Amino acid sequence: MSLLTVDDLHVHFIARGLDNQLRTAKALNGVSFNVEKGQVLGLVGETGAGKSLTALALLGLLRPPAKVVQGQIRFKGQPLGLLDGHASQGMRGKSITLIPQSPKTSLDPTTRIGEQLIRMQREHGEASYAAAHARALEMLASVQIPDPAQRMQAWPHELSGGMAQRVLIAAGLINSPELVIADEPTTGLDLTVQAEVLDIFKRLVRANGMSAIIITHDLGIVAHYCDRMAVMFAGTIIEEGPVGKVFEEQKHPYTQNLIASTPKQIALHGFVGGVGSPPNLYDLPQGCVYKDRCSKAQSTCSTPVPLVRFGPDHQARCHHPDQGR
Amino acid sequence: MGGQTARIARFIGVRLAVSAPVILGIVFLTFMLIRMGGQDPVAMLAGPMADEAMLNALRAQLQLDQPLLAQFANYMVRIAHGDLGVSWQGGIPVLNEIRHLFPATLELVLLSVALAALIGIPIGMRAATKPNGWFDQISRFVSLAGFSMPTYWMGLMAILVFFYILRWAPAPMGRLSMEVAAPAVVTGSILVDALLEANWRAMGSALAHLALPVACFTMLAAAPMIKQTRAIVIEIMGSDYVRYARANGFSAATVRRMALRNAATPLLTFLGSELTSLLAAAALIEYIFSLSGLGQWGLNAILLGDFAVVQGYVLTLALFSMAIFMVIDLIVMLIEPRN
Amino acid sequence: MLAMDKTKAQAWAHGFYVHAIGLTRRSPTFVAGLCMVLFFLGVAIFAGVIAPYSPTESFSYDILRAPSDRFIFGSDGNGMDVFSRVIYGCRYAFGIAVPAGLIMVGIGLPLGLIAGYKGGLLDEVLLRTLDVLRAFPTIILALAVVAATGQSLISMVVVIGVLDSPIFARVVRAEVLNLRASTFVKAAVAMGNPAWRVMVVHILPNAILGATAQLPMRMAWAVRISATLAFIGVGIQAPTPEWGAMIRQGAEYVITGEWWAALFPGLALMLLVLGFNLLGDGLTDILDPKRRGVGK
Amino acid sequence: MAQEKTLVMAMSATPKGFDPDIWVPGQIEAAVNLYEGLTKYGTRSGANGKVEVDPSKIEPHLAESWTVSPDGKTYVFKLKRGVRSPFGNELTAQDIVWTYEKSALQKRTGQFMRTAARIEKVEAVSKYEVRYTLSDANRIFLGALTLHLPAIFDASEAKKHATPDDPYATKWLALNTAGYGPYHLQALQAGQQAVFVVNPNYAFKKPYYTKMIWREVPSPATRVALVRTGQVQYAEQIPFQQLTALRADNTVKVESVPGFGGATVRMNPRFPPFDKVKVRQAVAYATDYAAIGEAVFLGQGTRSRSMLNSPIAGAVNAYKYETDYNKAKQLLAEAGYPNGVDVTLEYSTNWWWEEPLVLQMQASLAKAGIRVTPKRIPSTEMLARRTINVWTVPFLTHLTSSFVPDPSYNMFLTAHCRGSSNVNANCDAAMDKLIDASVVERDQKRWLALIEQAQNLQADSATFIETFLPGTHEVFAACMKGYVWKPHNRLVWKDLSCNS
Repeated sequence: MSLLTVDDLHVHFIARGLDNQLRTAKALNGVSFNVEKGQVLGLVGETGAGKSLTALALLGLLRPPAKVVQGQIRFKGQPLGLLDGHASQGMRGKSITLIPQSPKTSLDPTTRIGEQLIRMQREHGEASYAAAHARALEMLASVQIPDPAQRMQAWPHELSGGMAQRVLIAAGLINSPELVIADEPTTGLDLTVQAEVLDIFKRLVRANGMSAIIITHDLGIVAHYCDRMAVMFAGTIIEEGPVGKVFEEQKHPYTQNLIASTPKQIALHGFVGGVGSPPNLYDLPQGCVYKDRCSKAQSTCSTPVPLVRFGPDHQARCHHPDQGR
Repeated sequence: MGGQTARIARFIGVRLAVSAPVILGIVFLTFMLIRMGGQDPVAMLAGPMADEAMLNALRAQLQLDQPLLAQFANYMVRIAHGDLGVSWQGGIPVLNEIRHLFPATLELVLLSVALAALIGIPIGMRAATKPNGWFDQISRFVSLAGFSMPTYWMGLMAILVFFYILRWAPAPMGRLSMEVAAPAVVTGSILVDALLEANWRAMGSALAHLALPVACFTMLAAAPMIKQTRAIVIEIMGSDYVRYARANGFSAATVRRMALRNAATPLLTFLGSELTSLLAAAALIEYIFSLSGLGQWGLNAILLGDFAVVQGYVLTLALFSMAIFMVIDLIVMLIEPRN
Repeated sequence: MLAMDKTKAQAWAHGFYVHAIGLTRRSPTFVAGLCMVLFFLGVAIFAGVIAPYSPTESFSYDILRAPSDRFIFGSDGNGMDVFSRVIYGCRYAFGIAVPAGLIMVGIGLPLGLIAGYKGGLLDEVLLRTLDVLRAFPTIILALAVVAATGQSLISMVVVIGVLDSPIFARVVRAEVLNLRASTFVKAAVAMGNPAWRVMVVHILPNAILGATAQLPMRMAWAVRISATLAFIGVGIQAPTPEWGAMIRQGAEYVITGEWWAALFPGLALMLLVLGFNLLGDGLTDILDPKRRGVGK
Repeated sequence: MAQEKTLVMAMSATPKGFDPDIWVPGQIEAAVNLYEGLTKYGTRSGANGKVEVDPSKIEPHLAESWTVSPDGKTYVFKLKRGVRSPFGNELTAQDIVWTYEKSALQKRTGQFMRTAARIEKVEAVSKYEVRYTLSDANRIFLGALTLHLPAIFDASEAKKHATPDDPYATKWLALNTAGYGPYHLQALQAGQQAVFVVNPNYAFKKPYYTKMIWREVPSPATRVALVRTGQVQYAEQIPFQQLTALRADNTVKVESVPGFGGATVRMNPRFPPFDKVKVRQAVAYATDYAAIGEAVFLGQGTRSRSMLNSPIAGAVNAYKYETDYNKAKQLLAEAGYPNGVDVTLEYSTNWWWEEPLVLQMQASLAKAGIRVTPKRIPSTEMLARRTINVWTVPFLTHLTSSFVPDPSYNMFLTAHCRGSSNVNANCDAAMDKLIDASVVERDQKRWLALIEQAQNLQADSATFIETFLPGTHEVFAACMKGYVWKPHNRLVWKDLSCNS
């Protein structure tokens, strides 16, 4: 049994438009993937592809007007509540934790670092204050924060971005979760700091046998830190497989484009190979969502897209996957 | 905690240094406005039977024949000596008047702001928990309505209903009923003074006289309080750290505590500005209810062109608001790690 | 997070171009406010048709009559018809608020634009002025200035407009600071556009959109403060049918039970101010993408 | 000690001072009860059996008797013995001399009265005798001495508060009292209340009330409410709108006296179009007196028929204008304004009737083509601009009033080119000559003829639009007795009593 199973998840945003008509934005359209114990999955795609929304669903933080139309998520076989307020509170922060994307603003500005780490433990268990304090010190040391005893007393605003992200990693791992979701964990940090932080993260995840999902648009990060990767486009996973395999033999034209572009270019301008903006979620095309930007598009692309397997653990959603090599 | 004391001292020092020019600016502005206003008190002072010679003599006596800047310099020198001048209406030293009248105004303003905070902050928080929900819509409408109502008109209507029709409120005049003896003046606040000598009769009468003005004023003060609290709390609830806390499954109580703690600073700052703006707005309520406080006195003086009084009044307001802001910023500095 | 990832400016522009009905459906507050303001505007325009009498005609033998068929809102202490006066009062409310608002925008917009974009001395002066205004109660200042500059309607309008302009300038300044940090402005600067061009072409339209919601609130303030001044007894010459002045005149009789002379003008004043405030509040909803129902 | 009797008064404001030499709001209302004159007016039984002042009869008060020299220029007053201030000091001639020295130094209101009464010198003859030397014999002098000013102070007490800078203790006397009158100040809380207590050493009939509490109640309507609910026993300055209801209310008592102060609208002949007598007369004909009587004075006023009105001796019905728009239009055309005129009528809010009167004038004058723009100006501006020799208000409202019910004095005050209440540059050589002649005329018949002639001349020139005498309307608790109207038109507390 997989640690986490996401099965055909459909999430729509339903709201009244300016013309008073109900309008539906199809944000997730049948997302399915698994995360095995001890595995690090990279979830990659451009802004608006649905990566972060998937993370929100995992954390049970979807709020209206978001609506789960279909599908479910199982954690160790147990179904998870996906909407805010319905989720099993015990799970979040304990078994599944989040490392957020903006370290400087995610720490409570009016509470000292140490207190926040202690609070994180005591919200989810019976740990005594002293034990929690000791554990916090230990975690700060393990994320290589110099002089942890003194840092326990620091205020969030006194930390640099890199330091803050280390604190958040410590916070994310302090309750020894089984699954850590890192949502663009290094945006805004400079490159050397990025590497340091992610090295620490990966080491700790591995050392404790945890599973992780790293959400990013940076293929470099995926290549370095993940075991498997899933590429998302317009609310659909269009290709999934082990990192090495996908990089070597991309099957979906989008993945090919993605890998051909440098990470920097993706971040700033979208795609070199692709033309135009992401598809309108209010009005998704029939069949393949990528066909309007695809160089290989044909009339068949307007029919339902098959899931094509290339071995036990590599698959893509395309009418015309690259069959070369 | 020697470091802390030094920090506070430095803070106060810097604040005073920064405030001084603002205060000076205010005094200068008031001085020029009033003097150039064309209100010549001499004719009023000299009485209906004065002739031109008497007027000139009086003008010279009051130093009103000197150039404006010289008059201002004189005035500043006198302020520096703690002399705020004398009201031409009554020859009463302005400082004494302020000492008499300020407690009445403070009584009204502090009670109203306290009540408004007690009502407005919880309502604002409740509204913020579900923005655009029914509670939010209603509270927003009510607070906007309160905000839109002219205070003086509200006061008049309250008098009509509670005094004239229902006969619940005492006659809107003064701070005590005629037949009730005032307690000995210690602080100047009748409520406090009555409490000090356990004079429950005076206390009750003072409270009865304050009830309507305080109720009206609270309505006025609560409206922005609701709006502001709501905005602050919505912002905090939408902040990354609250989202992060919720993502980590923190209990609602913990999140609420966190929000409150982070709302303290902006709320305190807002309370400060509220307090100072209401101090000025008190004038109209005092006028409607004949509370004879500082505001009523200042308002009257502006209309009559009583220089010394207007300046004393404005100076008091400015100093008070400076003091309030300083105290609030000091508290903020002490509780707020970000500074 | 949704596909509609546009710049803030585009979002505003989008919000603004859409049909008015679409906007109003989104915000019931806005509808209510708009209806109220339009109602009063209509009354102001057609005052001559609606009012049964001249607002300043004194019926010498009908002093302080209670509401009746003849005087539906009663007559005041000068024997004038309260209803007609309330109706004509709309004209003064708009006649003060609109020009005062224009003055406020005329001064505040360029001031906030330049202060926000250029910073420096002007910005410092603006901030200090705001400090003084914060410590100096506006009503007292307005009272002193109107009393000092001659008690005419014109001086009242000018004083209200000028006194409020720094507050509007602050709103504009905040918008400009935001915009200055945005990518499209940075890009415009990087392309070598001169400062005035960036300000006028790139910042000004967006800053105006951002500050639009503030306008009705400032109008509400102008109506309120002018009535307050008139209530205190400056700025308005009797028998001008101005609401504040009418409340002042009627206040004398409230305590003895002749309530009509003060009640009706106050009610009108409150409703118009409320209308403007609702309008402003609704506009904030509509123009501020952060508070939209759709999206995040 | 007798039982304490307290009277609570709802007043518009607490007195801003007590020195009669320095006029400030509320001062006169207090001072007439704190300081008294050497003489007083006699009384007579009025039409309805009530006691009223007889302005033709002057009686001894602080002075028990006096002698006059044959030329009428020297008076020697013999002071009543045993007149003591609350501080226990006895009134002597020195006190009176000190008082005049103080007034001379201050050059304020007391000095004006001294000039008006032509007092040249005041000297002590002995401890209880004081001599007044006048520059001209005149009819005003003895009447002026009934007044509270120049106030006769307890000089011994006042001197204790003198400083080298302020040898006459004017600063102290502004906010404290030291006199021989029936009451003195106990405590003043500005803006709230002033408490006066009876002078235990008062030399005349002991007042019924031992304590007077003067409460500040700025709103007239609130004052009405207070007197109706019995929380106060007296309320001042009650609007006419309330009087009808109050008369019907048996918990209160309204005392009304027409008085001799008239509400006028005045035209300054130095400014066109008022330089033409026909324009002024047109205004007089275009005034709707009936409407004013109804709308402004609510039927409670008395039509003013001259610049002098009863009880001033010699008052005649000189002002004969009645509303006649056609005549007004005709006069206007004759004056060269066939299409009417545009004028600005300025007023202040010194008196409650000014604004309503102006509005009624605006309405009725419009019917004759006189288009009036009302303009309210601050009291200070009004005072400064209408002052004698300044005279820059062309068209204004004004109350004709004085403390002394003497015709010559009143005419001089209001219609003589040098009169201090001549606010509209009413300067006519013929008029001045008549007034001057009347002041020194000692033959009663010729005197009355001069007065009548002057009144008619004034009415013909039409620089004053005489409207109504608002009258004095005092509102008391129902049990109040003893109220007597005084020419100074202020409430005298010592007359009042209540036996409920």
